[in-house]
Amino acid sequence: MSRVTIRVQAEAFDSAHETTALLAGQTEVGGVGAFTGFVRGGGGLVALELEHYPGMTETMMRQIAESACTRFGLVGCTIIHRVGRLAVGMPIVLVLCASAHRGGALGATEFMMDWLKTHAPFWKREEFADGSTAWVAPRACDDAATARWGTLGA
Amino acid sequence: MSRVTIRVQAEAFDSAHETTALLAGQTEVGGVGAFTGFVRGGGGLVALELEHYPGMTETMMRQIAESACTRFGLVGCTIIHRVGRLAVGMPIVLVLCASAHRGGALGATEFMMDWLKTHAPFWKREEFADGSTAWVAPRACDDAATARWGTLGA
Amino acid sequence: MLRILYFAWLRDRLGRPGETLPLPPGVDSVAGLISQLHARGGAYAEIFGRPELIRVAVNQSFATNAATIAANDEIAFFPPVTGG
Amino acid sequence: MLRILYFAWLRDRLGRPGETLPLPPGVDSVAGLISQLHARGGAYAEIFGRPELIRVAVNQSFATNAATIAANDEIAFFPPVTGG
Repeated sequence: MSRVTIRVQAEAFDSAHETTALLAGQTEVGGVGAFTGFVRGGGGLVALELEHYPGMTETMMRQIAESACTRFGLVGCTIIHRVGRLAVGMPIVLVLCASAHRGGALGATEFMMDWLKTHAPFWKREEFADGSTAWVAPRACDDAATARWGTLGA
Repeated sequence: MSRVTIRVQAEAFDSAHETTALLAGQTEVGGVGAFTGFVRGGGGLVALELEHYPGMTETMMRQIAESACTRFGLVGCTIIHRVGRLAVGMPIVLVLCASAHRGGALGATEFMMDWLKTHAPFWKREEFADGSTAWVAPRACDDAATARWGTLGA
Repeated sequence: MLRILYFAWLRDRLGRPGETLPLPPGVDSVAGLISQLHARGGAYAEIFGRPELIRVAVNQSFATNAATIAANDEIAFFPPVTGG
Repeated sequence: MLRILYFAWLRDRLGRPGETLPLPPGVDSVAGLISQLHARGGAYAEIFGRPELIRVAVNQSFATNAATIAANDEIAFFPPVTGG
């Protein structure tokens, strides 16, 4: 059984702490792939407001994580996604994948990020210095990246 | 100019601290890709002894890092590689890549690991529970992974 | 009762996070429900007249407009997701 | 003087981490140096008789057996690397 951790939270996460938890008691891990997403500044952006669909979000995150574990033979993986208002420079999402080899760890990290971006029900609203707001539009390249993987099932 | 940090050291590294240093003062980072390699247990392995070629190692690590920055348009990257005796479960190598978008961050992480595995002059000697030792043989799949990238120059 | 949820700019535009209503007679699919909502006019007509802009989940799973729905289902309408 | 370095199992097998020696007369390439080392016999013959097992760096850059060498160069012989 792979060790899967899924969390939606307003608070910041501590990636070192999460990595320690993921690896606790494991001796057959050769590598951990990780991705941390941040609120990127520019164009007068001040913050993002992150909304989600409670219930469905966790279901989709678990499905994505379990699919990655099966497909890449992971020892375990972790997805933490924040919600609420996040200022420029703040971390939004953490993905960790532990595997015997680096190929699986890094491949699974990409796989999970691609599916999260396109199939986890989160929405971002931008808040600008002039007080205006705008919902972020999806990017076609995210759909294209996800399409590489076929279906979510392994 | 991309921010490049290269280090060969016996001591453990603190990936949270290194990530903070990589991102300090940057606001245009959308994602950080990371890979941490560990001493994988199994088959009676107790520890690895890591040897390197001082001077050439740092030159190659810098060349790999700078090539990744150019090729993937990174904001910056960090490579820390440990040497000396490392017990099962201990971290060996850390790669961090900061980029505007996740594609570049994760692609660069793979790129740097592939080149490190095949072109940075480190050698591992395994130490087993029965006292025997053996130099680790290179894996053909590492060469194949590196060949995907063409030459090291961008 | 059907539980209908609206997220992101759909909720902003419609001015509500959701509603409950009895399964309308003759409606047994997402497409049927979309027609009913569209017939309300106003912001509903604007949004549900352009189904290519919206995504649907039935009982918290992504669904197509052809998906069947039943009394007591939870139906969510929202724009393409932008998390991660 | 040439500075020659041996790493990993080459150093173990040869029993030394390196040596310095004058550029042998007539030697102007890595291949020429390998022939000289091979001619010593013993562990040198074993190792340098199988150049496919070894990698070479000249002045801390990867080099082929065809690379030219000059007095005062640093030449390193080692097995394929296994770090990361």
